[in-house]
Amino acid sequence: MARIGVFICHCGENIAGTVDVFKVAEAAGKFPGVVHSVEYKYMCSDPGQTMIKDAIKEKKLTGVVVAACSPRMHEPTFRRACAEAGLNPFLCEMANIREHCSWVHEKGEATTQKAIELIRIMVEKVKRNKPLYSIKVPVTKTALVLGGGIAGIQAALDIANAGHQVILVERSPSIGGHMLQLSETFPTLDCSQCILTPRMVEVAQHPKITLYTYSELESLDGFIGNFKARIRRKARGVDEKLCTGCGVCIQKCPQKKIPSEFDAGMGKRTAIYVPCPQSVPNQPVIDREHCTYYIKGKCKICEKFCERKAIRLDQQDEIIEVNVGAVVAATGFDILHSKDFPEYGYGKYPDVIDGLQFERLASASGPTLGAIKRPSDGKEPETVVFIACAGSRDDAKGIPYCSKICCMYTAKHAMLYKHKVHNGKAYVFYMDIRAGGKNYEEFVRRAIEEDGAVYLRGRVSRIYEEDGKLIVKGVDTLLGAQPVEIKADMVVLATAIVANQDAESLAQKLRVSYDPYHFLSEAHPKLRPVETNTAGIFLAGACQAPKDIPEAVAQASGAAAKVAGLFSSSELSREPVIAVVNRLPPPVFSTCTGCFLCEKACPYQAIEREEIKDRKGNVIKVVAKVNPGLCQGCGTCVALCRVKAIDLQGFTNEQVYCELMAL
Amino acid sequence: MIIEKKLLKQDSVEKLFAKLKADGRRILAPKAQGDEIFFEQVASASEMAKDYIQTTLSPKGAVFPRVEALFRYQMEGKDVKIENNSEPQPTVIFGLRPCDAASFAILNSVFSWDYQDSQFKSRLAQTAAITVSCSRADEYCFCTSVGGSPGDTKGSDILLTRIGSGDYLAEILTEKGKAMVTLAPELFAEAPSEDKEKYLAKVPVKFDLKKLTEKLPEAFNNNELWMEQSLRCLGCGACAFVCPACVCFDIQDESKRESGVRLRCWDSCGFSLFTAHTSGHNPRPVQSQRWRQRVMHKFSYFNDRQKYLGCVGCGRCSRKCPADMNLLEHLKAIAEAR
Amino acid sequence: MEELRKKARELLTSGAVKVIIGYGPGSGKRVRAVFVRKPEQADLLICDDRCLQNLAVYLTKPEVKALGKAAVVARLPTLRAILQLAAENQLTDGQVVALGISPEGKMTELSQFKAIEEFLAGFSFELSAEEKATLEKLDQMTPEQRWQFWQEQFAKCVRCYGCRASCPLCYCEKCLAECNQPQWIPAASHQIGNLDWHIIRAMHLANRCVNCGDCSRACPVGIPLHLLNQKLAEEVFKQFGARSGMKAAQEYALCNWKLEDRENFIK
Amino acid sequence: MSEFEPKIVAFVCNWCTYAGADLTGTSRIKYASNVRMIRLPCTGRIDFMLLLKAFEQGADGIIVSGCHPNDCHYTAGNFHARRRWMMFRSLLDFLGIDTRRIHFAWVSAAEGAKWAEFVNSVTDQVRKLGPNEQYQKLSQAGVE
Repeated sequence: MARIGVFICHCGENIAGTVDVFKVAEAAGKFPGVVHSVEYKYMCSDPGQTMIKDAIKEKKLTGVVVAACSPRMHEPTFRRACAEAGLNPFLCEMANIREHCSWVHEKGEATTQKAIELIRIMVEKVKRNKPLYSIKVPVTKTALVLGGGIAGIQAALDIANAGHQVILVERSPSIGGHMLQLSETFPTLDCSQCILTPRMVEVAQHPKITLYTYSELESLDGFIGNFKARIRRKARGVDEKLCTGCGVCIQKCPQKKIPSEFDAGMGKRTAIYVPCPQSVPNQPVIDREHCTYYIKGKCKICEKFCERKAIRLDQQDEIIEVNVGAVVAATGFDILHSKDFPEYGYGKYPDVIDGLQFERLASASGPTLGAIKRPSDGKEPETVVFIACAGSRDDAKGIPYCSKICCMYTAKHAMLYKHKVHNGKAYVFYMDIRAGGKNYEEFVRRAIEEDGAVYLRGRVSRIYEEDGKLIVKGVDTLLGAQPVEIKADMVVLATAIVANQDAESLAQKLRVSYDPYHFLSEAHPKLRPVETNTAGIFLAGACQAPKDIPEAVAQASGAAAKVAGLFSSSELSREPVIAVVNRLPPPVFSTCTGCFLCEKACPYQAIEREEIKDRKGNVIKVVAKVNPGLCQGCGTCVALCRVKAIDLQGFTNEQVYCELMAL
Repeated sequence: MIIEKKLLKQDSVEKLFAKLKADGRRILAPKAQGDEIFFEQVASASEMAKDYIQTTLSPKGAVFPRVEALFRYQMEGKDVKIENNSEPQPTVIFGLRPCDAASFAILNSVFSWDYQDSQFKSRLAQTAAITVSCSRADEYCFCTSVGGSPGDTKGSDILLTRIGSGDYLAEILTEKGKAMVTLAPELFAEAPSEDKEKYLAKVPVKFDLKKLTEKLPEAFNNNELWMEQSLRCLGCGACAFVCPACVCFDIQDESKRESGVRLRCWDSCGFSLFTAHTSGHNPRPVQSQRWRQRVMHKFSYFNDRQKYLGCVGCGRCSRKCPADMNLLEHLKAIAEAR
Repeated sequence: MEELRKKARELLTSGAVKVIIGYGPGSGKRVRAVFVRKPEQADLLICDDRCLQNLAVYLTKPEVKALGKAAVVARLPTLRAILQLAAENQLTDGQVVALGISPEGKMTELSQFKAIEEFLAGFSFELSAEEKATLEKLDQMTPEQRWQFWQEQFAKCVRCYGCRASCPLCYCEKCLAECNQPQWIPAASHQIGNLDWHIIRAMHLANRCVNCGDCSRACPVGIPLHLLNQKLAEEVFKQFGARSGMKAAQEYALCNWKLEDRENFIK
Repeated sequence: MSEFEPKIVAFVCNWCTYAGADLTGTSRIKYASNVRMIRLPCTGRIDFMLLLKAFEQGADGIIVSGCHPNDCHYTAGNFHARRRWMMFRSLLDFLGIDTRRIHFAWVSAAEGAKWAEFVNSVTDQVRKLGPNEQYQKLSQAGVE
């Protein structure tokens, strides 16, 4: 027989001021199964908790209902108190008579009555509670970092420096990401490559980091502490063990006119190439789409000239499997492309370029060696128009959000231009200037005041070519929406930051949620900004939202700290609120019919198949089984299961049913 | 045993209904709902179905309802207050067939076998049967093979047989029947000297009952026989629920907070979980065994213990079987097997 | 019909299958399911417009399974039921040979799911004009009238579970109706019990029902249960574009979702 | 007798609506006391049978509420639930069950005020509909 204790908290006047707690205690004492019902001023205080502990021992309670505040507030407190008194913590439930009753209703009979009923509901539930035990899962102390940009590099280094193994996977031939493409960085104007390349080398040389460039995540199975990742190592065409990175093959390659991705199309590369001289690893890859050998079936010049015999033209993609305990997604961002701006002639006029292209022009290691030369004829532009918010904060482009970094890098671009072309004119069209960072506002002011960039508040409606000039038509709203027309030699669009094209499919592989713009979602916007709602998967950098470098680095270090925390013990303890498929004695074994419709419904792929065999090993039936590590306890399968073979611990069918019956 | 023979004019049925109602009795009579005919409470004889061989459900619900409250309870603190079902209303079933009328004795033999089921008995005591004999039969009817006939009087209080004029020849068979006549003596005229036999349906005897009952005990172990017969059986409970003689029931408690009710509900041995134990073990795990149970129970065990057959040959089970399990055909096969 | 008998003889003689589940002569003018296991019994087989029962219901019965590999005479709903059962892991490819019968009565041997899929692709899975009209009629009633209509229908229900037993998709060993602790569906055939049962059955068959109509045919008290299933089938199709029993690797609409699913009632 | 006070049962998810209702409390926003909340982890866990049982148990109105689309703590539980409700609601309507007594909403953990407004509006609507006679009449029907 159930022996339930009910403990009613006054919460000072918070509850007792509205609810007649004495009447409630008396009424609760009469519920079937309740053997002890008391009220007290502050149940969560030490004396309050002691009352509960004493009653558990003295009255041999089999269940406890604390009627007080929201369980989201003090459930852990009271469960711990129960555990200390020797009662399984999951035999304690809370009736929320504060947030859901005393605080939201007027003082009176109806409110007291509601409190009584809320307690009755929980008494009926707790009678059906079963002792539950935390689930222990072993942890594989290796982290998988996806993406080798600054966020991924930072996360990998931090985790590795904390003493754990890291596998860093980068899709392109080299790590470095977008940051490596940048010329200088705001607000300090220090050289991006100067600060980044040492980090890249550190990654390559770190004994705890295994680097897979030119590789992608194929699939991820498993659960926190126990993921199994399959990584596709794309065929490089070069044996990494033999290649010394001498570069002869690159020099000899006959295909020399391929637009360089690294240079954002501003420069050219060969078919066998490294993205840039600072690439890590400094070993080339063969671009099979453009390589003469793969197009025509002959060439092999690289093979001929390679002294180390490192060229592998017949190399195939390889899938490797690794076990990891945590994943950091640091896959970065993309920018909005030319097809989205017909009104600006982006893609049509070679001198309308985007921010990244400008970075390459301004970069000392770029195709122009840092000289600002416009793409069409290589002349130095005398007038440059910079357009901030190209696509951002524009519902018509489907991007209502702010891309966050454009204000700053546009100021930087204007400044860099002015530093390089002293008599040039820089115009900046902007909507608002958002410079909310340390030394950011000062930086923008410098661009305007010291370097003389002309800031025009308003939007550009059209750009077209006339007599070899780009005519930029816009308005200056600060001058009463006066039309402005500028004859420019070059236009730089601060195109919106968007999620990578395959961010959605990555999110699905990782089973993390994502927002309507395909940025990966954090578990909580404020309190869990680096976690996802899939345990063991963390976020760093711009895959979560537009970010500048310090933010990306900070988040990466945050994620690394979370991973290091996770790896600090060899076992994980999880709340046992998970689904379970019933098992019964033969001949039934389980009421599961094996339709496996739950398998599809599970957001965590936690449903597995189990063969039930007889003594001779013949399969009698195949039934569902929940992987306790993967299950997060949402209960979608429980509602779906026609025969109720699945139940959710802590919210079982019987518990919920009886709660209802208590109404 | 006939007390009296009378003539009930066809237009007097309505008046009889009025008198019965005035006496505080409810009248259950066949009423059409789409293609199906059910015994339902009627206010007037005009509501009755005109032409039917057999109703969809038997009239057993009048004495053994589909769902019946055995008692209700109310918890008051630590006390429990129990409230028994109130006395059933006096009921007249009108228009049932002789086979149905014969089933009351079968039901009674179970409900007053060792334990006297007071609720059933009081319902039975309060129920009177005005049976209408069969002028038509179909290929499913086999009352004559199990001891009945289209004009059989067993179990009826009054048996009406429609004669040439359209009026009814009324055989007053019991005290209950007589009491009903007493309510409206003016409606019951002098009986003509006609023989009802010529108005009755012809139902040939289709198998030898004696042979069947003799052979059943040894057929018990003939697994192949039961398997063959029942392969197409789907395991629903339609046969049991339309049967006038099936008595299996299930007890269900339904509660709402401090109050509740104990219900007795029809059940069927054809259900796969009918015999399932809590442990998961099921003594009749396959349908063939459940089919065998149905046949053995009705034609062998029942016969031994109750001195009745558990079947009146109404044919409902076969008519309604979604898989065309034809009881008559299967019984014949057993009776005629070597 | 001769073609069917010939094929049946062939399949049995060659040992390709151990049993043909088909229709044979029944009581009076009725036909019934027969289980032909010897070539010489193949002449029992009938195939005409009385043959409506969805014989796929037997494919999951342990007693029938024990007879060995089966060929089943299969009209369109039966074929759909086979695919749906396959989608729910109750049948594996090659486990059953379907002797597909087109609406014109032509027989095609379909021994792989893929063949069944291709065969079915040639036929529309739309409700007939008559069926649509019936649904329409109910839709046009006021809610009170509909309530009245269904309450009268459900009042007849004796809970014989003929609907369930005759349904090829009701293969669960322990139906929810038999689950207690908690007892979701009252076992009693009172109004609440009956309402619960029919709601739950309809929900469980949403995007699974193959519209064979056996539930209504099996019902001894004449409840037009198929209307509930048809209603939800139409709804599933309208809202999610899904039909049941079209593919052996069918996706079940209710264990799936789309961001753009649209309703008008969630505030 | 005073005005009819409906009994309203709310099935809510733990992460959004339950937390949202907590916020209503912390913000001290007053609303009708007719509602009794049943907490479940996710709307995906809300079995349609619970709604039937609530009516049988005497509820005059039902509220089902959880996270907004894309906000589900479990990624997709609310999407599954939405499909289920779409089907369930149209079935109930087809059976003539008064769907004006069942109300669905997305209430996030931040929408404490929305929760109060929603409960009030449902309570008002159901109060106007009166007691749930449909189900009250059913409760003993068919038992002799």
